[in-house]
Amino acid sequence: MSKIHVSTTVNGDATEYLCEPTSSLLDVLRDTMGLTGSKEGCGSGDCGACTVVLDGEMVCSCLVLAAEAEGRTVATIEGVAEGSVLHPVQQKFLEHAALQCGFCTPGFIVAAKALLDRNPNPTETEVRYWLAGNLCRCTGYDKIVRAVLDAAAELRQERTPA
Amino acid sequence: MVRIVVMPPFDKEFFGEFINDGRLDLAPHNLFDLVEKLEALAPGFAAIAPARVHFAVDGVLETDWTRELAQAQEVIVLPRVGGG
Amino acid sequence: MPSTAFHAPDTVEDAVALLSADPTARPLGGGTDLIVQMRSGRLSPGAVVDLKRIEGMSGVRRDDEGFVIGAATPCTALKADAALVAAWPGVVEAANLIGSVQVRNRATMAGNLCNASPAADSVPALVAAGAVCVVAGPSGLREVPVEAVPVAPGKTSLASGEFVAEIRLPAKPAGGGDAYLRSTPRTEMDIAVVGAGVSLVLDGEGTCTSARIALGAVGPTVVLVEEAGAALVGTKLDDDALAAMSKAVQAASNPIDDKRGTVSYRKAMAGVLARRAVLIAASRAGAKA
Amino acid sequence: MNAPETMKQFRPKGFRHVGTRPVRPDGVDKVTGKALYSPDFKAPGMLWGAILRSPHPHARIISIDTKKAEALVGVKAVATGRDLPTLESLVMHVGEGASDIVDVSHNCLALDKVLYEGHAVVAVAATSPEIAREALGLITVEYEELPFVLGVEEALAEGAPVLHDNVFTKGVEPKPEKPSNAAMRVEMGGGDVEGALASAAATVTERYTLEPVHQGYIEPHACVASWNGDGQAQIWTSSQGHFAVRSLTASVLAMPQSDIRVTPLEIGGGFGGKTTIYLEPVAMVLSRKSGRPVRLAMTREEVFRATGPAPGAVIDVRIGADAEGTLVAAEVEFLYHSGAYTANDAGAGVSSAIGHYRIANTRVVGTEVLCNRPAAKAYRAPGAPQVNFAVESAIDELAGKLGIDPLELRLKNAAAEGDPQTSGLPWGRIGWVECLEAARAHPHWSAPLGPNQGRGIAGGYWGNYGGPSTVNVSVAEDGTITVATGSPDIGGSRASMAIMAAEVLDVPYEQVRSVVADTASIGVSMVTGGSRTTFATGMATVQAAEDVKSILCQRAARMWGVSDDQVEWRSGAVVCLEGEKQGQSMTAAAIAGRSFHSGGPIAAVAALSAKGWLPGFGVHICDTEVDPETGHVKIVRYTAIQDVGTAIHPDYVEGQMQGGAAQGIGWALNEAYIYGKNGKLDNAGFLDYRMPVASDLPMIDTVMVEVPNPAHPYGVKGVGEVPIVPPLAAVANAIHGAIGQRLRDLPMVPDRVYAALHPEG
Repeated sequence: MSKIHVSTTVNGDATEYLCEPTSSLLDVLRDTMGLTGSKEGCGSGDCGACTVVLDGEMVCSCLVLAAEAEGRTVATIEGVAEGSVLHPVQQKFLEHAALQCGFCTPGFIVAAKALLDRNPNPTETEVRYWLAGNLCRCTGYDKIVRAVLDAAAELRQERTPA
Repeated sequence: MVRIVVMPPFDKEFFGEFINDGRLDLAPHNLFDLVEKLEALAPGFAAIAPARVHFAVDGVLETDWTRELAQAQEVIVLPRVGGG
Repeated sequence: MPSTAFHAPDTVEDAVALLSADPTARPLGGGTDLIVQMRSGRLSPGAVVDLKRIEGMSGVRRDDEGFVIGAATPCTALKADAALVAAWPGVVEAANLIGSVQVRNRATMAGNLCNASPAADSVPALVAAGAVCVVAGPSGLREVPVEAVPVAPGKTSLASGEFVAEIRLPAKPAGGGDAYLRSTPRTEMDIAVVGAGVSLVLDGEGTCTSARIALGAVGPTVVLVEEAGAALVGTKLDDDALAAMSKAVQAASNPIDDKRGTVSYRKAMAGVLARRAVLIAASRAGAKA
Repeated sequence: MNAPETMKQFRPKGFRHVGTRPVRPDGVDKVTGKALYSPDFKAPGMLWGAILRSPHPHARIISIDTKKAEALVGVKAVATGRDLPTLESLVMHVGEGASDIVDVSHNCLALDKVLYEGHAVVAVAATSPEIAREALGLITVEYEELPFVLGVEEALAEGAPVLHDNVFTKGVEPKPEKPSNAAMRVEMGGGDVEGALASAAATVTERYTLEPVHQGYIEPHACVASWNGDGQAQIWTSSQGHFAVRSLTASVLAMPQSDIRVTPLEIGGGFGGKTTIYLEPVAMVLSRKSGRPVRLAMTREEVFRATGPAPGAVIDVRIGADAEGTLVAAEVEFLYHSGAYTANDAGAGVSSAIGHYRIANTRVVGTEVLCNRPAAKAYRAPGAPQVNFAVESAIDELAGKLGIDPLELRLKNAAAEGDPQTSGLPWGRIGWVECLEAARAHPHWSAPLGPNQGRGIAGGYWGNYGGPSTVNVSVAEDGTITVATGSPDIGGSRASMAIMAAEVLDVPYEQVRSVVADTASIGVSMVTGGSRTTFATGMATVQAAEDVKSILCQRAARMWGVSDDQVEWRSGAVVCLEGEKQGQSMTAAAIAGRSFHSGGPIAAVAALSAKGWLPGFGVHICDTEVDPETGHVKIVRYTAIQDVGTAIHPDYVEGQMQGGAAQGIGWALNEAYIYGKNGKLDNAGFLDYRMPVASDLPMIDTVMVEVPNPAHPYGVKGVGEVPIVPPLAAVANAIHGAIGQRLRDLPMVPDRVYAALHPEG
């Protein structure tokens, strides 16, 4: 079977690639485009380490066929910071030591940003359920949840200047 | 003489017939020498000692086998515990 | 290794043609089951037919009879439709227990149904609600009750070339309420050990005039337990009626021992969850607590 | 016991950096997705490998036909166990725990027998992952299936299939004449257990069981190897110890260690499971055969089927106390799953069982049992959580029988400095009593409980370790500092090393950068494991930084023309104390800027085997709420208290405590290897191997008790492993508190809790 040509937008840049019909979006991001920030922890949608935003909704990129991305927009961890300026979620992850090994971190940050983009004032329970699709084995989630809640508070302050 | 106390599993694995009252009495000048003397009693001990054995000299674990034993009273030979 | 073709047709007719051309071809909705099965090697379809580019296949719309949910509508999108949430909260909640948010942003109820797992969360709720599938195929469109689609674990009644194009829910009956509950060891990211969907109607006096109760993971397919519903009809959902309903539910449960639960636990939970779901449905139907 | 006076190094003083919480130096790379982990690395011209694994739990390999695979276009190399050299038995301790190198080799690629479902049999390398996978399908392996055994008691039964015909139980006398699945037996203790139990006012005699569990790191194993015709090789991989990867790989391949350069990539979790090798020798052989770099990467399913779970266990406990609650005797006998090869957890289990209590009469017996499961590997405090679950549950049961508060019973019998451990060695400056007292004083311990809620407490410990580390501290021409270690950073150690070096040199934290150097660029260092890195590599960092400080002082003195004792290091600069330059100061930048003309670059290496480590103790308090109708257990509140010595970077100490507690809660409630009757693993994925998700847990409160280690300059004690020890019993005891029933079998999944609540069925 010949490869499929796909035109899509990744982190704001118009992009083209060739992919196998069965390649996942994650495979293409990592192996074809060199965007290795999205991780493969399971390949079955159970760990969330490959979380990206596809047309505005967060998804596991291991469960999206690369061919499906034709004409769509993809946002990955590599596009979360604006240049060298970290997004508040990234900054709070650092300040709260919300990562140990860091392997799950890109998925958590993409997911947390997706939450705060639609819910600027989540409760702890809402944060925990929203992030339930992202496995972390190092932290016990405590500092991650605190970082997300703190990032939410900071974003609210930014949005409502005194 | 230094009192050598061999803990399980090494007591039975290597030295069963040599141990009296739970101890061996040897005069090693350091822990390398002790390993040699124990090897003479039970061939095979020296090969596994670096990987599986810890020594405690007078109650303190000692990883430096050049440690002089002239003043020591007791060396305990005990299993090395691995961490994760 | 046989290679797999990828197609993204624009019309139902093209999709049917592609699926008919290769009996191993599979329709792709959210892909959260299909792609996992392909990657693990359990499934090697000759072609994957993406339904999402077909007009009308994604989204919820109203018609005279109720709600029409396109087969490629992701579960989270159901929550955005206020009318659907108001009419069938149990169905929407059930669909939004599947996997994680990431998974639900892709996963569809049609896929959940056609994967034909006895533990599918949305299916007991759909069956209880009396939902109907519109199946597209070589001979056109046909309507099938949801419970008639799965026939065994992993097997459906769909013929070659057919796929579920829509799921239709009736309008909310006056005095109606529904609910779905499941038991899982984890709070999220889990497969139902037992699931119970309930839909009922209460009259102005609080008497149950109709009830449908469906169970997941207690048999090879989701089961509609008519005796359980019948045990409630004509009652005010008093303790005796609930006990009779639970007993009927347990009698209809024929689960297996597996990695997710034991026979005895599943039977016990079917009764407990059905009773709890009945009470939630009743309160949604307007029953006084 | 404490190190002797000569080893005392702790400098109690006001710290400038120790105890602060700066951002880790590798942080930005990790929150932006730039950090390179094992599966992220690519080498030019790289091939993609794949491994064919055994579908049988136990079978003899009759023949392997790879011809069709080799003929497939794009396949560049195929390897089987026959491609690895034949080795003499040699027990090595390069990672954590001793392994026979022959077993390591056979686990990488099976030779004559497969010992578990998932055992690697054939490897291929091809120009794409798709071709590599396709090639696996073209390989024919003929097996003679053998009877298999999964359970420890079954494996010891008469007539059980014996995995290895050369394993004779170690540690028993007389030496067995027949091979068996009992790989090793360890027994310790003393006194008259039977007599003391007979006279005890209350006794508990119970059996506790646990299933094997996986470490559950999110990064699957992966590596890239490139082995040239001249014998030199490079390996890029993540591990808990790249020197261990080097020595194990070199030993398996019978080649010189210096011919392998291992570059450590960022590691996505290990918890003990990445202290060994699975893929590296295989990738090396494929690379040698193909002449190209080869990547091997496991899928999650392969990780579950073929890498080290922690052993499950069957544990019998007998324990007794007098009427006042003084423990008089304890006997613990346990069987641990060793899996396919001899593992190491029994010794640790024996020394981690009851040493935290003063008990005059004890007997602890542990046996490693071979069975047709993946070879057990270290998992955070390996061997301790299992036996601690049994003992700390039994202590709770005993407290109930005696009518004594479970915390007070523990406190009354808690071992303190000078008391003997199970081995007879005296405890050093441990903080166990301090932790219990902190628990008693914590508001959690006295907070009211709601309906269907219960509270449990448990204490546990881990021995920790020191050992070999090498650190190079160098000064750049502008006076900034680089700390290079050989210790992989698995949870913030680069920050801790920078803190300690900055503390020694009294310079800003940001002026010190810390990196993990490859095996060719720094001296040998033991794995990041055994809770040793902050202690041992930290000690080397302090020593090297001290040496650098001395060099800076000497250089300044020579430039000023004064003697070394006429200068002093103050606030990050050398100050001249005497002579015409008295009062002048010279910063590191000023000295380093002139270093080329004053003796050369400024750097110091410390290579040491750190001694004087001390064990860590923890006490956990857990509140559960149990749904009486469904058996669902919710953790509603959790507090972890631990003696951490000195917290160098408190955030990462708390993080260890929280992460360990979460893993322990998972072990208690849901995690287990589940096998089908066919001997195959039935839950080889994150969906059905149920690790806790964020919504399963509450915040995990931490209390860091600081009882400094006198043998470390900053008082460090290892902290990483202790926190997984107490949670299993803390949760079980809390469930007992909630429902009045005792669960003695893990995991405590809802259907087991329900069965306890509804014994009628």
